[in-house]
Parts: sequence; structure tokens; C-alpha cells
Amino acid sequence: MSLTYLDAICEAQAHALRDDPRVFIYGQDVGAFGGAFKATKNLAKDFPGRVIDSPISEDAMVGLAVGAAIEGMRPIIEMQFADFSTVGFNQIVNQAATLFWRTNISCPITVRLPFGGTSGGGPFHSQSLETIYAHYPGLIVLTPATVEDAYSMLLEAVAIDDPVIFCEHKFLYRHLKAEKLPSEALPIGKARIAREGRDLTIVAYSAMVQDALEAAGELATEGWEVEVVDLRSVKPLDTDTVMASVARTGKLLAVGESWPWGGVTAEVIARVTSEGYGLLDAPPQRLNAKDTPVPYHPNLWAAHRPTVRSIGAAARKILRH
Amino acid sequence: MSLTYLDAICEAQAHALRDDPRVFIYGQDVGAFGGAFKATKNLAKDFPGRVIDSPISEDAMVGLAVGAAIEGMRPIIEMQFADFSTVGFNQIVNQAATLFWRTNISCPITVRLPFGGTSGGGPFHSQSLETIYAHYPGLIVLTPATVEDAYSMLLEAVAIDDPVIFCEHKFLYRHLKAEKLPSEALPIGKARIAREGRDLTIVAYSAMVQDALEAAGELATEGWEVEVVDLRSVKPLDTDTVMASVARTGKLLAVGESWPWGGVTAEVIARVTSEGYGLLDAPPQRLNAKDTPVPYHPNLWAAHRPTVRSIGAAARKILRH
Amino acid sequence: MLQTVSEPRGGQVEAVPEAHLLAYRFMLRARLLDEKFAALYRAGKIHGGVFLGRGQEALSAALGINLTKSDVFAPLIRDGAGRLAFGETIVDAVRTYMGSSLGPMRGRDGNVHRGNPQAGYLPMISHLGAMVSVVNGVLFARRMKGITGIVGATCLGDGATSTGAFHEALNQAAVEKLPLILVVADNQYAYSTPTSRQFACESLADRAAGYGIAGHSVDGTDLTACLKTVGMAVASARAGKGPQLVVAKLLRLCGHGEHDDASYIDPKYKTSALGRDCLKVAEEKILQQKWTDAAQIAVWRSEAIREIEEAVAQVQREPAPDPFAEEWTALSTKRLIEGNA
Amino acid sequence: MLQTVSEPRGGQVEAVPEAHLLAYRFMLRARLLDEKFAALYRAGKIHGGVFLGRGQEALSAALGINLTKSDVFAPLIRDGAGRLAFGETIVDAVRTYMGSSLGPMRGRDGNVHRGNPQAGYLPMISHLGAMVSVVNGVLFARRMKGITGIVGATCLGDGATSTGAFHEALNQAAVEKLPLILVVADNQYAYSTPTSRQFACESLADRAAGYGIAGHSVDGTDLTACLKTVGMAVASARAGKGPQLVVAKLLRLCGHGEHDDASYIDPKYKTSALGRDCLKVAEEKILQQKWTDAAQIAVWRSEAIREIEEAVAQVQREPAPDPFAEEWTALSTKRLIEGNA
Ligand SMILES: Cc1ncc(C[n+]2csc(CCOP(=O)(O)OP(=O)(O)O)c2C)c(N)n1
Ligand SMILES: Cc1ncc(C[n+]2csc(CCOP(=O)(O)OP(=O)(O)O)c2C)c(N)n1
Ligand SMILES: [Mg+2]
Ligand SMILES: [Mg+2]
Repeated sequence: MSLTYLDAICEAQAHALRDDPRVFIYGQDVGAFGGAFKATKNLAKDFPGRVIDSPISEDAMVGLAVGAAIEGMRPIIEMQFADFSTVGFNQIVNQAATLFWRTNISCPITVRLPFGGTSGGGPFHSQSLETIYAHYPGLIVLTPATVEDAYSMLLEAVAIDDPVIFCEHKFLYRHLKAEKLPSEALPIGKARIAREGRDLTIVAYSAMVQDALEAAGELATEGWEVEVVDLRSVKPLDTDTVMASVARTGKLLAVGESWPWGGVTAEVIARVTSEGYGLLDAPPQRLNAKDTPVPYHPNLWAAHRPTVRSIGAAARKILRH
Repeated sequence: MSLTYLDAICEAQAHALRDDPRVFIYGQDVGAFGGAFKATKNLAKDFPGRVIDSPISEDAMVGLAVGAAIEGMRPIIEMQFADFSTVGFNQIVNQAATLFWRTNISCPITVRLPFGGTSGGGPFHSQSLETIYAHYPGLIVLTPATVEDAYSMLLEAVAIDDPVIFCEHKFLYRHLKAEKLPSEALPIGKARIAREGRDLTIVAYSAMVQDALEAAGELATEGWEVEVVDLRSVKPLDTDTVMASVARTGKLLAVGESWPWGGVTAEVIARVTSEGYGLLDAPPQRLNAKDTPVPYHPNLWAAHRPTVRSIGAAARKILRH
Repeated sequence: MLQTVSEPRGGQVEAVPEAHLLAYRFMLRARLLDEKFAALYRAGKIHGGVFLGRGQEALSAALGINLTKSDVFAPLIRDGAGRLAFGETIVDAVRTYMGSSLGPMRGRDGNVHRGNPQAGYLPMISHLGAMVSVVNGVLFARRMKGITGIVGATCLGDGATSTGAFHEALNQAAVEKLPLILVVADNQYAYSTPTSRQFACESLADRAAGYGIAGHSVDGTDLTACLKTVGMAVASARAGKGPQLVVAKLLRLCGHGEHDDASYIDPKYKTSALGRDCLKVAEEKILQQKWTDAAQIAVWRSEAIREIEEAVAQVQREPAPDPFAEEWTALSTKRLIEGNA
Repeated sequence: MLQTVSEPRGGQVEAVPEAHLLAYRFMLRARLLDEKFAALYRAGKIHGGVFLGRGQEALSAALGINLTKSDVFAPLIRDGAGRLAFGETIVDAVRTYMGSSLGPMRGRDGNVHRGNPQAGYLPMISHLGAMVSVVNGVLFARRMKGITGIVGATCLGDGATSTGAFHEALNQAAVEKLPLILVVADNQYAYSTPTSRQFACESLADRAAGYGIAGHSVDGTDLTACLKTVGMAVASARAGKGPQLVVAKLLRLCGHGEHDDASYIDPKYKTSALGRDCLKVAEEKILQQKWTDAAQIAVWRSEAIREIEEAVAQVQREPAPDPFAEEWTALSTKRLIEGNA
């Protein structure tokens, strides 16, 4: 048996529905159809009345989830694409994210965002929105990079009492495979050393972890030992693991698929330089997508985001410092 | 005669309406009433048919502005509070910000956001949203800190062919005064040295510039010469001026009123450390609001955001490094 | 003694004099409480805005007394009367305005942004229209749990009907056939904006058909009419007939907030039937019907004033929130707070 | 020769046979173009989704031929026919799907996300409902400039009526009394979701009253009916009678996109009147009325196929966008691009 990242997401939801009667799923086409990406395949059949098609109303979808959470449920909301969550943005950041702080009543909702670029996706089906959600207080923002993490982090997301933005990368959906689902996992909030090395730390998350690992593999053939840190969750962000890695390597490259202004790469560099300044023996560097919407044509798309090649090039520049 | 920051905003709009027939203002209560803050006082009377009350429909307000811009107009949209722009978020980031890139037709709209904390404002009338807008490609995000800049930058905002998010700080509205309006100004995109010094660079924007200046004044009595850089626009962000200042002082404190994850302070530090690493002789530091919604009670509010005192304390720590 | 949230309400309000008297007393208390808030505001004792329900008490109280403590209620800014009828204590209202650390919002949020979700009393966020789908969510969850016979009520102004959130949520309630009562107080203005700039239909009740739900219109200045119409709508929802849209016409008899002199209000309204003060109208009816006498009303009034004054005095002695004792986190999961690793 | 965008349309479509023939030819061309896109998709020659207008051509063409080049049009995913009738060239449609650097979107955006704002042809963003207020804005600006006699038209599906954007914009048009025609193609499904999960009113045309605007219902499978109803709606808007909501019932005769086999569609629809193919219905009527003969239709068909094949062959030779030549900025103000200081 081999499972994809997408299978893992579907399995985690089945598991959550099975184990916890408070869980339900609400979103466009998630019912009998099984979702635009088939992330809820068979779930409506297996869990009657608990996997429910919503109207095309992202604002009301999130609002309903918050109300249900107040009532003790643990709803999972599927956005058809992360890009459309901008229409439900207000309910996420001002309703869900503030509820516990204002009222002491927790808000255990999980908002699943199929996100990130795929060839031909274009400007409105490719966005990476972890930054805008991580900026708001009260949200947990997860960015699993492996099949195992897609499974275990989604399970944990549903169990967490706070609202979770679960960023699942569309490119990884069918691209990544694993032999079996994990029975244990790092807790959320802990980053993972995806590859050990002592010459340079590459900090990445989600699909970029795979590209960083590939780049690290290429650099190994040139004699460089590159360490890759998979953040796993961008909020909270595990500064300790990043700093410990930088303490070993002395060099830092932060890589993200989202736009260049602000975001995870800026946050990582700001933390490392302000809290662990002495650890670095070269200027930290960052690599992000270009500062335009995500292009449709494959040629443009491939040039817009960081790639194995551009990560390798940036790494070499630092290594030769 | 003495003019407030708010007067400057009203005057700039009058000026724009007078000089350019393509300009109109659309927003809730902006007409005969003159706006919730009186930023459009008398304009409906002086410019009949060009200062128009909208329904409570932030999404449609921005959509209408984009359509009018396509037709060659230069609309100014007033959000009643920045916080409510989350409801018009999608049209701002996905419609306005992408138009030129997609179609080669520019989108000269100005969205005015009365933003920032005031005592008693509470979580939904106090937010600082420059970060979420600056993250998206295609937007210009302005944060004037003085009466003069409020005036000249708003005039320039209306003249710019791209969509501008004009963040006008509610606390400065009546708090700041000037003798007269400027006849010339730094262009948008250039930061300003608000105070010269050689011991430490404090980078700030909007209301925090005033607090930083006050802190610098106090530090001067202790013998420290602190330079204060007023970013003026957070996107584009004038890295050159910041770096030149850090080159003089060797020390950096970035201050912002918004939440701590991501944002202007992270971006400033990431740029300075990656592009001007050797300039620093102490770890760069940042000071932001706390990672919760903005509290209502004045005691909590004052502790939530950076203050003259906390800026001073952070500065002393760096200076004693 | 006034009925409190711990006593059963709802379904008991049919006996006409009793319902009127009950509603009237909440109206009176709400009016007096509002007046106190206005006075505290003028005295500089309240930070931020003060928003009154003056002129809307009949509608709001009629809703509140038709709800039971098992129901869900998400009031809006002008629902002081409904809040009291639903069981809010005066002291908690005062605490929220004054930012007391002992209040339900602990000084974190203020003024009309108050509630107690565990009691089915949802604290509004400011974004208009945003609470409707949250009420839907509570009702949806309760139905999943097999709880029946309850309803959820929420209120909006004429202006708030222009929000996308209103539309999405009302449609969602209709599709799910939820027991939602959405009460719209069409008070002729949204802040300074007249309804002619807000919508173009004859009456907002004309919207009901477009959602496939029941619509009701009522004269919001007339407590008798409000009791009847709102009572009917609540009963219909409770009986499983799906969402109910109630649109009341009335006039806001105050500024948008206490900072606003409302000089933009067209004088024609003030002299029209719309501009009647619902509290006076209700009082006249009660006296005329001899359901009670003026002396009794005077007692109620002075009791309420005493209670309000005591509440204010008490709250003024209560501790303000202490920034040093404050847990500066928005997360309930302590282990996920950064720095807590 | 087919009428093109440079020739006057609108107001000329009353002569019944001419209007039918004109609309039919756009329908036919759109159907054939769609079939070509589907074939290219199956051959792996198109990246991303392919969305067809199969079954919706009558409605879309009826709208397109009623617009003039001075009007504004914001079509949606299933409006291939309306786009052609409004003046889009086949080659530009192909260019957008294939990502040609010479296309109107220059490979930056693709498939149905195409247009030319300067020609009043607005390129949709994906977020459903978001284009309606943009059309309002163009109309609003034109009114400010004193331009009259023009209209703006846009299309949505049944599912898109559940968005807040739809509501805010339709209400805005009503308040401003803009000459907006909003055409809703109620094709029974939004992706896989049946209308029973999308709204609870009898017909979406019931919404018109709630906005205080004119509402029209029409059988979307019947070109004759579409021409009449849409023509009337456009004429009303043009005459200053404010926004017009046109709701057509029909069935989507394809998957949501070409990746979707639409196996969820209830078979009952396929055999009902709703499931008729509007292209066949129109063709039968034309032949039956002897407005033209089968031979002429065959000529039109082969002409269209040749034009489509030529367009595809041409576009395949056109340069793909070059990432090295690309200006990587979203700003039109060059001096504000970072690094350009
Ligand atoms: C989405 C949103 N936009 C703007 C505001 C600012 N605002 C607060 S109350 C108000 C007027 C509300 O009018 P209406 O709904 O008629 O209620 P009323 O005050 O008349 O009771 C406005 C514009 C808001 N709270 N939310
Ligand atoms: C705001 C938003 N949410 C979700 C989507 C994803 N989506 C694209 S098309 C579609 C179905 C649209 O159905 P309908 O409006 O009935 O149009 P049809 O496809 O039937 O023509 C959905 C859910 C979107 N584009 N925008
Ligand atoms: Mg009102
Ligand atoms: Mg449909």
C-alpha cells in the first residue's frame, strides 16, 4: 500500500470523525462528491449527516463553524482553494481568532486551505496565505511538508482548542507518497530537522522543504553538508530548533513560496538575528516568490517561485561567503 | 492658523477634488455628514455629486472604485475604520491589486484606512493592517507620521496610478498640529530622517514616529544621540535610507504598532541583516504590539502597544550592548 | 422582582397584560440604564463610544421576553432592553462599559461588545452582519446533537442589511431551515445615511421571499404590535417553520453614539408616527388599560434607578484590569504559546 | 461575415429571423470552440482547467448580441457565446487558454480569465460575485461623465448568488439605479452542489423584489425566449429603468470543468425540458421556420471549424511568455518599484 499526502488528509479526517462525535466537515462540494480535490472522498457515505455541502458563502461557512465551536463541536471547514478564504477572511481573523481572548470560550475550528502553486493554476488558484493568517493573534498556522505530517498534524489540528489554519499544499497532494501512516509524531510547535548538515541551515516549510531537500542533495555532490529545517508550523514558529541549527552551521537561508514582503522568511531572519546574532558567520539570506500575482503559464510560474535550482544557487552564494 | 493631521487629510482631498475632475470620494457617511471622523467635512457641499454616501458594503465599495478606475476616474474610498476593510479585503487584494499586472490597465484607487489604537477603541476599532496589505503584490502602502506628510502623501496617493492603501492614524488625527501645509515634499518611496543621531537608529512609521522621537528626546538627556527614521511608506520600503542610517549608527531598533508576527519590523530587520550585515555592531531589535487583539481598557491598551517608555527601555538595552 | 434569566420565559408571554408589563419594565430599565451611560460618557467616565437603544426598546424587549434561557441570542448595539430581558444583569452591562476586570469581557472588550457564550448570549463583534452565521452555527450544532424546540435570535439595523455577511448567513439559515429569528430595526438611518441610500425596495421585509423564508413587518414604536409579531415569529421558528425575518419600522431617538447630535435627522420623522417614543406609547397603553397605575410605574422607575446607581458605585470600586497580571496571549492552548515551549 | 465588435449591435436585434440567425451563429461558434478546448485539454495541451458553456449558449448569445460596443460586459466561465457576440476574437480566446504571450492576458492569466477592460470587456477574477460591483463602478463613472444610453451586463451561476459580493453589488446597483443587467444561469448545480443546497426560494427571480429592481424569468434552453426576455431587460436598463435581474433555468450539459465527469447530475434532468440542448432547439426552430437551410448551417459550421483550427495552429506557433523578458512587477508606477530608486 502506498498513500499520498491527499490520502493522508482524507484518512486523518476519517479518523477524527470516527473518534470524536463532535467533529463535522462543512464546505463546498465536500459531501457526496468528496470535494474538489477528493480530500473528503467517501466520508459523507461513511459518516452520514456529518460531511455537509455548504453554499458558496465563505463568510457564513466560517461563521457557522465558530457558532458550532461555541456549542462544543469541532468543525472542519474546507475552503475549495486557499485563495477563496479571502472572502471568509473577516470571520477567521475577527470572529474565530478573537473568541477565546474576548470570552474565555475556546474556538476549536480547523480551516483547511488547499494552497500553493501548481502549473496552470494562475493568480487565483495558487496563493500562499500563511503570512496574513500568522500575522493575526489567536490563530495556529500549520504547513505540513510530508505525508506523515499531513496526517498527524491534521489530527492534532482538530484536537487543538484554538482555531487552526491548515495549509495543505496542492502540489504535494498527489506528488508525495508514503508507505504507511505514522502512529506517532512530533507535537505541533516543533520544527523538524529534515536533513542534517553542518555547513548551512536552510529553513523551509511545506512544498519548499521538498525543493530544499533536493537542492541539499545536489549540494552534497559538491561536498557541502546542508541542514534542512522543516518548520512544520509557521505559527507558533520554533525559534529554538532554528537557532540550534544555525548555531551548528553559522549560516542561514530562509525559503518560502509566498510573496517577498513580510512573511515567514522575514520573521525567521528577524528572530535569528535579534536573538542569536552571534551565531551567524555570514549574512542571512532569504528566497521568496516574486512580488507579482502567481502567473498562469508554466514558464512564468516556474520562474515566479523558488526552485531547486534557485535554492541551490542561493545556497552556494552563502556557502562561498 | 493651525492645522491638524485630520485637517490635512480633508484639505488634501479638497485639493484633489478641485484640481482633478476624475477624483471622487465614496464611503459610508462621507457625504453631507462629512465622515465619521469629519475627514470629508464640507466636501459634499463644495463638490456636489462627487462625495457620495455608500451603503454598508465594503466589498462593493472597493469593487465600484475599481470599475470607476478602469473608466479613468481616481476614486478615494473611505473605510469607516481600517478594521472594516477586512470585509472588502478580497476586492482590494484580488481585484484592485492584480488589475494592472493582468491587463496592463492601471488601477488608480486610494483606500483610506483610519487605523491604529486609541484609548477605548477596543479590538475592532484599533487595528493596524499595513502588514496584510503590504504582503500582497500590487499595492502601495503609506503610513504618514506628520501633518505635512498626511497632506502631501495623500495628494500623491491620488495621483499615483496604482492602488494605494493610505493608513491614517486615528490617534494623530487631532493630536498633531502644524502651522501650514507644505508646498513641497519628499516623494513617496523615500524615508525621512526625523531626527539625526549617531548612536542608534530607530526605524518607525506612523504614530510610532512620534513616540520614537519623544524617546529619543529623553535619551538625549542621558547623552545618547538617537537617529529616528520615519519610513513614510512601508511598501515600497526605503531600504537605502535605513541602511545608510544603520551604517552611521551601527545599531537598529525597529518599532511598529502592529502585531509581532511578520510585519514591518521583521521586514526591516531581514533587509538590513541580509543586505547590510556588516553595518551592525549589535543585534538588531524589534518592538511591536503584543500578540493579542487590541484591548479596550486604557490600562491594557497602553501596555499592549509600544510606548515612549518601552521604546526608551529597548533603546537603552541596545545602546548598552 | 423582575424575571431573570434563570426563570423560564418564552411561551409564557401570551397573557396580554402580563407580557406588556414584563416588557415594559425591561424597556424602562434599559432606558434608564442608557441614560446613565450617557451621563457617565458626558462626565468623561467612559472611554470610547456609548450607543443607546432609545426608541427601540419595545422591539428589543418584545424579542427578549420571547426567548428562553435555552435559546441563543446575539443582540446588537441598540438592544439594551432585549439583553436585560434575556437575563443580562445591569452590573455586567456597567462593568463592560467601565472596563471592569470582573466584567464578562474583563476590560478586554467594551461597551456593547459583551455577552456570555456559554449562556447562549453571544457577544457581538463590530463587523455588521457577522453574528448571523454564528447564531446559525449554534443552531446547526444543537440540531446535530438532537436538541430541539430552541431558537436563535439576532438583531440588525437597516444599514447592516447591506452587508454580504447578512445575505450569506440568511441564505444559509434558509437552506438549513434553521430556527433563526432575524430582527431588523429599520430606524431610518445608518449613522447619518438615510435608508434611501441603503436600499431601494419598498420594505426590507420584501427580502424574505427571495430567501424562501417567512417575513413579518411591524410598527416598532408599538409594543403591542411588537409583542404580537415577534411572538408569532419566535413561535413559528420554534415550531420548525424555518427562519423568520422581522422588519420593524421606527426612528432612532438618539445619535448614532453619544458623540453624535444627529442633526442630520429629517425633522419630518420626529413629528410622524415613526418618531413616537415607544416607551411613552407603551406606558400610555398600560395606564389607559389600567393594567397598572402610575404610582406602581414610579416605584419601578425608582427601583431601577437605585439598582443602576448601586451597580455603578460598585463597579467604580472594582479593580481595573492589571496589565501585569494579564496573560498576554490569544491562545487557549498554553503549550502553543511561543516562549512556553 | 459575422458581425464583429466594431459593428453596431444592440437595438438591431428585433427583426426576429435576423436575431435568431445572428445568435445561432455565435452559439455554434462557441460550441465548436469549446469542443476544441476540450480536445486540447484531453491531449494535454492546456494547463489548468477548461470550462465549457455547453447548454448555456442561447442565454449567453442572447445577451451578447443585445450589447453594443459602447456597453460593458463582464462574462463568467460559461459565456463563450456571449464573449464572441460581444466581439472577442477566437484567436484571443485560444491565446488565453494556451498562455500565448500575444494574448490579452500575456500568459499571466489563463482560460476564462480574459478580457480587455479598455473595450468594456472586463476580465473576471475567480472569486464568484466579485465582478458585479466592478461593472457598477464603470457604469457609475460613465454616469458621472455624462455618458448615457449604455448598459453593463454580467453573468453568474446559481451558486454565485450565495456570495456576499453578489448581494452587496446588486443592492448597490439598485440604490444607484444603475443600468445593470445581471443574468443568472440557474443550471441546477454549482460544481456538484444541487440548488436545494444553495437556496430555498422558489426561483432566484424572487430576489428582485427584495432589491427593488425588475426581475425576469426565462427558459434558458429556448433561444427565442432568451432573445425576448434578455432583449427586454437590456432595453429597460438602457431606458433608465434601473437594474434588471434575469434568471434562466437550464442544465449544465458538461462537467464543472473538463476534469469532471458530472456523474452526480440527477438523470431526471437529462430527460426533462431543462436538459434540452439549446443549440439543437435553436437549429430546429430555424430550419422549421425556414429562416435558413441545413446546407447553409453546414457552411457556417465548416467555416467556424476552419477558423478555429487556424487560430489554434497560429497560436501554437506564437511565442510562449519568456520569464527573462518578463517585467516582474505588479506596479504600473515604475519609480515605485523597489530597486528602481
Ligand atoms: C462591516 C462594517 N462596516 C462599517 C461599520 C461601521 N458602523 C458601525 S454602526 C454603523 C451604522 C449602522 O447602521 P444600522 O445597521 O442601520 O444600525 P443603527 O445604528 O441604525 O441601529 C456603521 C456604518 C461596521 N461596524 N461594520
Ligand atoms: C468565492 C468563491 N468560492 C468558491 C469558488 C470555487 N468555485 C468555482 S466555480 C464554483 C461553482 C460555481 O457554481 P455556479 O455559480 O452555479 O456556476 P456554474 O459553474 O454552475 O456555471 C465554485 C464553488 C470560487 N470561484 N469563488
Ligand atoms: Mg439604522
Ligand atoms: Mg450552477
